[in-house]
This record gives sequence, C-alpha cells and structure tokens, in this order.
Amino acid sequence: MRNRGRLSLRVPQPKHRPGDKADFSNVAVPPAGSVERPPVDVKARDIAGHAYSMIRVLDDEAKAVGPWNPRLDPEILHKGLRAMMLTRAYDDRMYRTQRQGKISFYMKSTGEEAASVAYALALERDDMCFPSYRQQGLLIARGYPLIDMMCQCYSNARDPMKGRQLPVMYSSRDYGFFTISGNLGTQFPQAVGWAMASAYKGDDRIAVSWIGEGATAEGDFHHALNFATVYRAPVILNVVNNQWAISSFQGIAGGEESTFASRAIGYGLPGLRVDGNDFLAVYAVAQWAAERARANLGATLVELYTYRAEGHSTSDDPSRYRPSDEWKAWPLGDPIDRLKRHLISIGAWSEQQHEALTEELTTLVKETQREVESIGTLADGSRAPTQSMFEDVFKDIPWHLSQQREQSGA
Amino acid sequence: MRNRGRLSLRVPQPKHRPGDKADFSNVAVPPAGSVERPPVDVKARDIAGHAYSMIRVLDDEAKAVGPWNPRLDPEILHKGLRAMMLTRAYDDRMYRTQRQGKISFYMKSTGEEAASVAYALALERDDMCFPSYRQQGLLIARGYPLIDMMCQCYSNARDPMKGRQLPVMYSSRDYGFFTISGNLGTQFPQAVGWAMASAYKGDDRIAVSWIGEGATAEGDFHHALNFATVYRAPVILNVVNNQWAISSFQGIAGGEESTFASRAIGYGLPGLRVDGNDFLAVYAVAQWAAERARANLGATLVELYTYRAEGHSTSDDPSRYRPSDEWKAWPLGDPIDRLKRHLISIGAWSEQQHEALTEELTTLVKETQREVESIGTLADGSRAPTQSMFEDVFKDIPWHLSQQREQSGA
Amino acid sequence: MPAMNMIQALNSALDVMLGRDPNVLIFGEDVGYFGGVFRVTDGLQRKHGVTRCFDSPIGEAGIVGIAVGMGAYGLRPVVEIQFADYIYPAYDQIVSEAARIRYRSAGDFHVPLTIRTPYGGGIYGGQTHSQSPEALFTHVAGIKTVIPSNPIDAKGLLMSAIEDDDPVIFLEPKRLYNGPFDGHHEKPVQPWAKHPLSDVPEGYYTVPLGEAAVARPGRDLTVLTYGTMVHVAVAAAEEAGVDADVIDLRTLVPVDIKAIVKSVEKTGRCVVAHEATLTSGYGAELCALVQEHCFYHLEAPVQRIAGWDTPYPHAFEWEYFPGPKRVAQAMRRAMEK
Amino acid sequence: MPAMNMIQALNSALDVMLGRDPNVLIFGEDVGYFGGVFRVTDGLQRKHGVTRCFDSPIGEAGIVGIAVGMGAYGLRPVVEIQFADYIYPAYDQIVSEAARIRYRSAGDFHVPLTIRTPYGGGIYGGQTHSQSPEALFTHVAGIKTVIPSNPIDAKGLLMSAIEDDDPVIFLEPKRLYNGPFDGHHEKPVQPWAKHPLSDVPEGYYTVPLGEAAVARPGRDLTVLTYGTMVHVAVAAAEEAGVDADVIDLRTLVPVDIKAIVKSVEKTGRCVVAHEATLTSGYGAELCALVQEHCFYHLEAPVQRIAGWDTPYPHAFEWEYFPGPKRVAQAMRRAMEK
Ligand SMILES: Cc1ncc(C[n+]2csc(CCOP(=O)(O)OP(=O)(O)O)c2C)c(N)n1
Ligand SMILES: Cc1ncc(C[n+]2csc(CCOP(=O)(O)OP(=O)(O)O)c2C)c(N)n1
Ligand SMILES: [Mg+2]
Ligand SMILES: [Mg+2]
Repeated sequence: MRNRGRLSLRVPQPKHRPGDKADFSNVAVPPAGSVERPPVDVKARDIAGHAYSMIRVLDDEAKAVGPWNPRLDPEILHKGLRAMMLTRAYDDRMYRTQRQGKISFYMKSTGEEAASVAYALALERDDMCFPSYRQQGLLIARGYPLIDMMCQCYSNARDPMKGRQLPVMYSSRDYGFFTISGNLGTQFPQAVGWAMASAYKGDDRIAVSWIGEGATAEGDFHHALNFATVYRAPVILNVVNNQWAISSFQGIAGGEESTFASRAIGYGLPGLRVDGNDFLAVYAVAQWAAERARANLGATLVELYTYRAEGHSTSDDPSRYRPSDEWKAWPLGDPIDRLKRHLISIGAWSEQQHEALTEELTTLVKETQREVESIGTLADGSRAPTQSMFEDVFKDIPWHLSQQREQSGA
Repeated sequence: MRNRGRLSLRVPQPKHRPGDKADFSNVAVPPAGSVERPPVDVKARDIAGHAYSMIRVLDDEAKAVGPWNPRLDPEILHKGLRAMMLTRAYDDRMYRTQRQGKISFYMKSTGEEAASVAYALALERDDMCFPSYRQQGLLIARGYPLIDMMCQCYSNARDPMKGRQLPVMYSSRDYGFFTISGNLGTQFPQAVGWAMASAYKGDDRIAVSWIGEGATAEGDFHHALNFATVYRAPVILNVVNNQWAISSFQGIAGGEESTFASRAIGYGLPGLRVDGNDFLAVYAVAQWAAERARANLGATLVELYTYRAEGHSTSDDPSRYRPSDEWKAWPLGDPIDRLKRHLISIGAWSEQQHEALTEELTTLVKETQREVESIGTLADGSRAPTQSMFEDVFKDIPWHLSQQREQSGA
Repeated sequence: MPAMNMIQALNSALDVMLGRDPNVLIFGEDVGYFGGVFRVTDGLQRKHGVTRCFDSPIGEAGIVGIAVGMGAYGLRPVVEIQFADYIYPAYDQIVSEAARIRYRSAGDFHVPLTIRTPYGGGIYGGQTHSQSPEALFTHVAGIKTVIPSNPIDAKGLLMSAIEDDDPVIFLEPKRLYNGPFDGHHEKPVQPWAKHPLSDVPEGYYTVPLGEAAVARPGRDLTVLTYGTMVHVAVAAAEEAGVDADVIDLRTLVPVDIKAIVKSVEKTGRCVVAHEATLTSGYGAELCALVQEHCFYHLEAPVQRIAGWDTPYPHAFEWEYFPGPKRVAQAMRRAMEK
Repeated sequence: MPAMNMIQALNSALDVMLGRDPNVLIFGEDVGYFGGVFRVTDGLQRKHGVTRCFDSPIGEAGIVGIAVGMGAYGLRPVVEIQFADYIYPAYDQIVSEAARIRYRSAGDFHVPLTIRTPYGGGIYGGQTHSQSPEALFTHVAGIKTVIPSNPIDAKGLLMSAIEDDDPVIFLEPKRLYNGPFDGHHEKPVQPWAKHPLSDVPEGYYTVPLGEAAVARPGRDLTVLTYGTMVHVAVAAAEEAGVDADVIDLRTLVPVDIKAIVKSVEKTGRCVVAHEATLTSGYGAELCALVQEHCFYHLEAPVQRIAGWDTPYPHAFEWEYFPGPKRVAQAMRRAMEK
C-alpha cells in the first residue's frame, strides 16, 4: 500500500467569480411534466430517483403540464401572484429604507417568493410554519398586516416584537409563524417537535419548516430528519437551495456531490426536488407532502431549487464574490414572471392588469410606510417603553431584573 | 383537507422483549459472495444498492467466496484469529475483575471483535484510528502491550493515562489510537479533520473512525459526513450497528426506516453494508475503502452489521430489556467461530490448535494480570502521584493551578 | 408517608404530573421501557403509555430542539439528559432557543420545558460522568436553574419546575440518589429511609422555585451551597465545631437573595461551596452577591471551596471532591480572621 | 510603522503566521475567497492558496471538530466563528474535546487550536450579533480565553495564541474593529489611525498570554476590564473625575493576578466592568478574586457594571450597553463609601 501518490486537499470552488460570464449549462433542467407523481403512501425507497430529478409544472410556454399540475382555480393563482408581487414590492421598499438609514438591516427574498407563497396557499391556515429569515412571503400570503411587519422593521412603538429583534425577525402565533431565530437551523428540529406534539394530541395540524442549503450543514438538520423519521412526524422539511450562503456557493454545503433532496434517502424519507421558481410545482409538492403528513405517513424532505437574486442581506455585496449577471443567466427564471405568463396564457390575466397591480401594490406599500412613519421610527425615538426591555425574560420579573430595571432608570 | 383522521405519534418498539423468543427472521441475510465488488473509483451513486445489501465472504460452510474474497495468506488469518481471541479473553477477564470490585467499570466487545481486528490488519500501521469505546481489538491487533491496557483499567501507577480516565478509555499516539472520549460521536469529525490534515500535508496516511449505530443520531455524525464529502477527506467512517444502544434498539436510531449505510447516499459518498461478523468481509471492505481514500477519491461510510453479545457495560443488565437468547439467535454467528471454521476448512487450523491457543491466551491474560496486580491496584493505593492531577490541564501549569495544587497538599 | 429515596421521589413527581396533566410527556435516552439508567422513569411507560414516556435517539441537541417545538405547541415536555456531562451538544438549543424564545417573540411564544439531568461526582465516574455545569446555565438570561438536596425537595421542586412556564434546568445530585452523602466515602452508605427528609408525601405538592432552605441553622458563619454539598457542609460544621448557618439554595437563578443577606448579616462570615470547578463557578457569583449586599457586615473574606480547575480525574475522586475536610478548613479560615 | 486598525492588525497576524509556519491554516464560514464578513481574512486565500485559508460549511460544531482532528495531527488550525453568538453549536467539541484532550490522554495528544470570533455589542446587532460569552469559557479547565482591546495587542496576542500549544478562545471586540470606541455612540467614529496603539509592527512579534496591561494609570480606584470596555472605562474615569487605574486584562484565563492585586492594594477600591450579562459573568470571578486576595485592602464593595440579565435588545442598544455614564456612576459609588 505504500509508495502511493501523495494525498491532496480538495476545496470546492464555484464555476464563476466576479468578472467571469455566468453560465448554468451544468444545471440539468428536466422538461416540465416529466417526473412521475406517486401516490402519497408510496414507499420512500421507491421514489429515490425523485431526489435527483426536478418536479416542474410550468413549461417554456408557461403552460401547466404533467402529473404534478395541481389544476388550481385562477382565483388561487391570482392570490399567489398578488402575494408574490406584494412580497417583492415590500422587499424593494424596505431595502431602500435601510439604505436611507431609517432601519438598521434588511433581508430580501427576491427570486424566492414562490418558496413561501405557494406553501402558504397550499397549507391549511392553522398549520404551523417554522421559517428561516427569508420566508416573509408566508406572512404576506396569510394576510398578516403589512403595517405590523413594517413596524417590526422600524422597531417603533408598534413593533409587535417590542424592539427586541433585528428587522425581519417576525413572530406571529396567530398567523402560524414561529419566532425567527438569528441562529441558523434551530427551527428545523423545533418544527419536528411541534409536529410530534400535534400527533401526540391527536390533532390534525402539521408543521412545515424552511432552511437554507447552507444551513443544512448544522447538526440540527440531522436531528430534524432523524427524529422525524423515528417518530414519523407530520412535518414538511424544506431546503431552500438558492445556490448561495452569504459568499459561499452550494458546493461548500456539499451540493456538488449530491442533491439536498437526496439527504432524505438515508433516513428512509421521501426526498423531492422541485423547481422552486415554479409556483405550481411548489404548490403541488406542498399539497402532496401535506397530504402524506396528514395521513400519518410521516415527513417529507423537499429541496426547493432556486436562486438568491439579491445580496444575502443589506450588509452584503454579492458583486465581490459572484458574477453580477448570474441572476439573469439563471435557467429557472423568475417565479413572478412565470406565473404571470401562465395566467396570461390561460386568459386569466393581462399585461395591463399586471401593471395596474404593480402600481396598486407599490402604492399600498408606500402608504403603509407613511402610516408606519407617522407612528414613528427608532431614530425619532419611537419604540416600546424602555422598561419593557426587562420583561419577557421570564414570565414574571424576578428580583434581580426588577433591581436592574430600577438601576437603569427605566 | 379537514375532517381527516387524527394524527397519532409512533414510537418504534423492538420485536422482542424479555420473555419473548428471539427471532431474527426479519433480518435479510443475502448469500455470501452475492454482492458485486466495484472498482475503487466507482461513482458513489452507481453503488447505492450496496447500502441495502450485505457484503459477505464466508458462506455457511465457512468457505470464502465471491468477488470480495480478499484471498489472504493464512498467516494473516492466524493473526486475526489470535487477536480476536485475545480480545475476547481479555474482555472476559476484565469483566470478571470488575465484578470482583478490583476495577470500577468495564466494557466488552464480545461478538464484535472482527469490526476492529480485521481493520487493524487491513490498514497500514500508521493510519490513524479514532475509535469509540468498543474497539479495544485495534490495540490488541496492533500489538499494544496488554499490560499497559490492563494498567489503564486498574488506574494504577503504571496507567499510561495517569488515572485520569475510566477503564477502557485508552489512548496511544504511538499505536495510532486516538484518545477515547466519554462523549459519544465526537471522534467522527475529528477523524475527518485528521484526514484533511494528512491530505493538506501531502501525506499518504488515512484516518478511520468507528461510531455506534445509536450515536449516529448525534450532530457530529452529520458534520463528519458533510465535511468528509466537501473536502474529499481520506477517511473511512464505520457505523458499528450492533443492534443496541444501552437499552434502546436500533429502531430508535432510525434503523427501521433505512440502513445506516444508506446515510452515505445523500452526501454522495459510497455506503457499504457489511457482515460485521465475517472477518474476511470486514477486511475486504476496509481494504477497498482504504485504497479509495489513498487514491484521493475520498471517504467511505461502512455499516458493520453485528450484534452486541453482552451488556452495554458492567453497569448494564440486558436481561431487563431484551430476550436473553438473542445472541444465540443472531443469524450472523460469532466472528471468532466463523474464522476458526474457515481456517479449519482450508486445512490451516484444527480444533486442537484452537484449544491450545485458547489456553495460551487465557494464561497470557492471567499472567499479565498477575504482573499488573503486582504493580498495584487503585484499591491498594497504587496510582499516579497525586500532584499529577494538576498536570496536563495546560502544557504549563498556570498560577491558579499551582496554587490549588499547594492547597490540596499534593 | 412512605420513605422515598431521591430516585423514588423524582419518579413519584413525574408520575403525579403525568397523571394530572395530559400535556406532560417525558422522553430521553433509555427513559422508556428501561426506565432510565438511574431508574428515575422506571415504570412510567408501562403505567402511562408509550407516547407519554419514551426512548429518544442519542442526540441531546435533537432532544432539546424537539422539546422546544413541543413546548411551543403547548405541551410541557420533561426531558432527561443522561448525564449533565452530555448536555453540551444541546447547549445551543438551550441558550439560543429555549432561554430566549419568550423574549425575542415578546411573549408570543414560550417554552415550558424541564430538562432533568444527573450531575456531580462521588461515583468514580471519571471526567464524563461527574461534572457540575450549573454555572454554564446561571449565566444565561431566561433559564431557571434548580438543584435539590433531598427527596422531599426533589419531588416538590420537580413538580414546580414542570408547572413553571419558563425553561428550567433541573440538576439532580446523582451521589444523593440512593442516600444522603456527607463526603465520608469511607463510611458505609446510609439509606434515605433513615433521614427525615425522605418522608415524602405520595401525592401532589410543590416546593416553590426561588426559595432557599436552612439545612442547619447556626450563628457563627454562613455556608451557601446546594446539592450534595449541603450534606458535606453540615458534616463539616460538626467537624470544625463551627455553628454554621447552612443555606441550601435549591434554586440558583433566581436565587433567594433575602435568605443570603439575612444569614450573612447575622453571621458576618461566609463560605461558599460547590463541586464544580472554582474559576467562574457559581460560587463566584455568590461571592460577588455577598460582598455587594453585605460588604459592611463581612468580617473576613468569603471563602470559596470548589472542585479544582481540572477535569474530574477518575483515580483521584476524593482528592478532587471538596469533602468535609476541605470545607471544614475553609470554615476555620473564615472564623480565624 | 503603518497605522493599522484592528482588522488590519489581525489580518497581519494571520498573514505573518501563515508565512512562518506551514502547519498554520485557516478556515471558517466565508473566510476564504470573500475574506470574512468583517474582512479579517481578506486577501489571505489569494496570497497563501486555497488550502491555507478556505470556506467551510455552516456548522460550527463541525468546524471545531475538524480542527481538533487537525490539531491532533500536528497542524495549528485557526478557525473563525462568524459571531460569538454562533459558538454554542460547537460548545461540546470545545468543552468536552479541545479543552480536555491533553488531560484525558495524559499528554499523549494535544490540540493547538485557536478559535477567533467577534463578540460584543455596539453595532445594533440585536440578540444574535452582540453577545459576550467569555464566562462560558473561563469556567472550563483547559482553555485559555483572550480578548484584545487595540491593534498592537490584537496582533501580538493572536500570534501568541496561534503559537500556544493549548486551545485558545480569541474574542475580538467587533465594535473596536474600525476604531476605538468609548461608548459615546453619539460622537463621530474615530479611526484607529489617530490612536497610538494603532502603530503596529509589520512583522512578527508577540504579546504574551497571561499578562495584563495598564490602560490608564491611576491611584484612586482600580478598574478591571477588557475589550471594548477598556476604552469606556478610560472615558468614564475622565468624566467621573476619578484617577482610575484601568487594567486591561487581555487574558482572562490564566488571569494576571499579580497585576490585579498590585493595583487593588494600591487603590483599595475596585470596579469590574464587562458587556456580558451580570449574573455569573466573568466579573463575578473578578469580584471573588479581589475579595479573596485583597479583602483587607478594600475600602468599599467591588462594584460590578455589566450588561443587564436580558438578551441584547436591538432597539435598546445604548440602554443595554454599559456605557461611560454607568461606569462613571459605579466609580463614584466606589469612591463615596
Ligand atoms: C449558527 C449560525 N451560524 C452562522 C450564522 C451566520 N449566517 C447568517 S446567514 C448565513 C448564510 C446562510 O445561508 P443559507 O442557509 O444558504 O440561507 P440563505 O441566506 O441563502 O437563505 C450565515 C453563515 C448564523 N446566523 N447562525
Ligand atoms: C453525548 C453522549 N450522550 C449519551 C451518552 C451515554 N451513553 C453512553 S454509551 C450509550 C449508548 C451508545 O450506543 P451505540 O452508539 O449504539 O454504541 P454501542 O454501545 O452499542 O457500541 C449512551 C447513550 C454519552 N456517553 N455521550
Ligand atoms: Mg442559501
Ligand atoms: Mg450499538
């Protein structure tokens, strides 16, 4: 065995860096409609191939095709389009607001709106979501008041989080949206725990979680899959593979060696890989996995294949580490544009209506912002009462915190 | 979607509990020789099926058959047999020694000797092992002085660990045996790190690690596989599936939903499932994976399918949670017995020789023990100097530890 | 009332709570069919069913992460970490999640979670079966830390912890499971049955969190301690011939500052004792509190007695363990000055 | 010598060490091509090659576990945890492994590992970008904990840490990266260039671990502090009109007890200041040490100034941060009595 060649350390590198021309010809995009739709009680092992393919419904002409076509009423499609467009309008506005120095931080979900909005519409209203920080579309699609979202970002006196969290770290029990953590991955096993609790109680609600492809490297990803399989938890676990984790490409998370959907296989769970920019495909997969979960058949891992069109957050400048035209070269397009074209192709939408809606939503966001700013901004001093910073550490304030509150003069 | 049946929580249960008759008819045991042996540069995805089958070389007549037959010289087989038998004799003796109250704790590896001994012989002498607590066979097969192992268990004045660790928590840099942790799973990413370091330095040594099937639920299992795949680390990662983790059966670790070897698939690593009680099969797989690692082709996950024949440790009483005849019903037999029968079948061994060797090894262990006890036992007060307890916390003793050493009167 | 040892008392607490509240459930490594490596959950699965007390995979981070999600749903999970030494993989879920969910969501969610785990030395467990990690939790805002020292308290505190709407780390002094232990390892083991605090009511009652108890009233010197060391301190007082006021803190956060101040103002002298390593141990906080609140009453420096700043060395169990001799020495030092 | 800010000084330390020792390598989240979210590793991959400074998966436990294995091989890994708030997933590998491998193997193996991580508040980072977890490491035997407060020390201490044969937690006060900060957030940011301690030698030198520095000599009162709070304390001394002896501890374990005792014996009064939550913070240890070593010199209780016992609340950055006003108050309290 001796006298072998020397070993060497391999460090994965993305195909393109700033200055290079973006090129995704290595990304295999199967034709829409080409992946089989199994019954929900299929054995996981029998659909191992699904983890390597890609479920797609909208074809190049924006027609809905194939067995995964969820055949939705145009009403639902309109809802979805509106929620995705509102999410984008809101993101754009808040991004600029941060650039104007009015809020401290922001994270857009541009290009990934279908990953949350299609789920929100496919799930029951009281199914519980355990999002990461890029699923604001869930709140918007479920009709959470935009003004409350914005007040959270402004940390003003109406911020439901009382100024305790960075912008975008929403929480709403009423809207089935679990409090966002700054720590990556922690929500994944929590969702499984919530689902186990639901099963334990004989409830019929399921849990759904989202994690970035980068964060799948955390131990909590493994714990979630493992507990989910052992206790057959009614949960849907989504990996949002948007190709990037701040500056590191998905190969640093292991994405060059296998798909993230295929991680399911070793746990005996179904792993489905989906065109994440195809509203109908995401909807159909959410429906399938929810039905499976509700039928007591356990968890599904879903890889939502998409692209992070903008910077990681307002603290990030992606032109430092990737070609600036990657988003344009992205082969799966823009989820809003694709759904719009589909609606037009079935005669349920028009360019004029689209323009009018864009206009309407932009105005809505602007007006909401005006209202929010009339309540106040952190910079003006509008925020929760200072003494509230000592509350909610515990249910009741213990002596040492009331002493500290006193010392603080709050 | 409403008006579905209620959910319910599934908690896996083993097929048999104390009082039941053990029955492993559900364990699929493919015939020896039936699994293909691919070239070491095979693509992981092309051998996904290997994760669900079982590599076996010794058939029911103890003949070595099929493509994985490593065709070893009888000399190596004799070495392996001897090391396995010595491991068992040593285990038996130390177990009794604990029962006599002379040492505080012990853990046997009975029934699993091939999982370590075959590896020790298949690897290069300077490949680095990151064992869990049940691979004492590695030290024995590599010729580590039995007396030092025993002194460690006695925590006496010659204990190389200076009394710092529980019995069986050996360490020997010289014998390529990493210091055993009491914390499960931590060695798995460490092995990957060592292997990455070897690759980084252009070395040709590889690392090998062992984890129990129960401990695969720890996050470190995931970290190891993930880093190993990303950096293509020259490492062999073994899951010793001995069916039990203290009182919980392998289903609690997810083993009813898929095989542990199949966990490799989602990382794009080869996952091989092996008859862990078949010395030749374990040897052949170790050789294959080592060759692959040394050829800079990266990591392999190996599931060693075996059975923990005795209690988890001297603190455990397995008759409280499993049928007492399980070991007898175990379809893969006893690794020592199977290798012995093979050697006899090829005319390289006899019952007489076997008896003589058993005798010799029992005497060796007894005599070593006599020597060890003449050095001293913890109960008699033989141990490292008391002040040594303040050493090795840091390389140099800082002021606060020298002050504490003084206060202690040591 | 039956005499119970600490294991029985804890088992009874769990049994009572499973009976009272269908939202209580128990899981952890080996806690189901087998009843736990220390038998604290013995019989609970058989009595209450497999979904109410069950085995979990060996992944402490997973156990706590799952429990956090269950807590958010509205259950009251009680999880066991087999040894406190194995709680570190779960540290992120405890510190970043359980402890902060109420705060970060402004009360929208909270996690009524109890984490039980055996801690401490005295059983020749070596470096990974002997640790006392309480100070790693007392530093974290949003967690309560509780340590009982006898069967009556153990049961009452555990029931309070389970009913509490905040996450509680419940550390069980494993050396006290089967009998009181004053550090005299050379003496035969005493069963709890002979101790008055083993006279445990069978049904429901609580011992409130945040209240200390006086384990031994005295006038000369205050000892602030908890867990196994309560018994060691009481023995040391006799041996040193010091009339010590031994305060069993029971809850470390929120600590019973009134009981501390009252005692130190009375005695003017203070010894702080714990098994955990000295540096940055909870004893440091106690020292700081005492000198902040009682500086002008103090006649001598507060003496800290603790585990040495080393891992727990298997062969040096009794050199490491801060036994009665060391505590008595500290008492004498505190009295001399 | 060029003026360097703290980021440049740390970058220079890493650059020098990569150049001097082929066994040094760097990895962590975003540290490779991009050079780290705070740019501390900027340019190192380009200069030294991809295998010497590279991106890792987002798994802190994995990062440290891998580094432990590399250390056992004989390398000197320097890993970055992107924010100290994200170190908890790695806590088990740090506490149970890195810290204890030398001890448990009786010196057979050791792990010369450096873990760099930005800590502390002052940047509106909210609860998960502002934490100061030093006390969670000072309690653990076998780890050294280092915190610089200026560019010269940052570079010299980091080079010492990398050369040290024991695991070192190297906490970088992120609010000081770009300039000294005395807590007056309303004032314009000062660049390091105007500060004498930015005059950093380009090449190799070390600042020894375990030695404190005097940040401001004084006679009236001792301030024990580190990191960002050094600058706050110096400003507070001016504002309170107190001639404070401000000790910049630089290494928390092993701490420079001689420097502490010398100063407190001189002044008889002491303030301890840190950003971390008060309860069981490292300040508690400092209080305990001061009263143990200097009881009879103390004229007033040691005053602790720290972050409140709450998570770090985004909108209350300056109410939470223990700024010069609070430190000055504590100084006055310490002087009054
Ligand atoms: C435990 C932890 N480690 C590191 C970070 C810092 N961090 C925040 S987001 C991020 C990248 C996440 O990438 P990915 O999971 O792919 O999600 P995406 O941003 O692409 O949606 C990192 C490293 C963190 N928040 N938590
Ligand atoms: C982190 C951690 N959690 C729990 C334990 C307690 N423990 C020791 S061995 C064991 C069972 C391990 O089972 P398995 O991994 O299957 O290994 P085996 O004993 O069968 O070889 C448990 C739970 C531990 N040592 N470390
Ligand atoms: Mg991503
Ligand atoms: Mg096992």
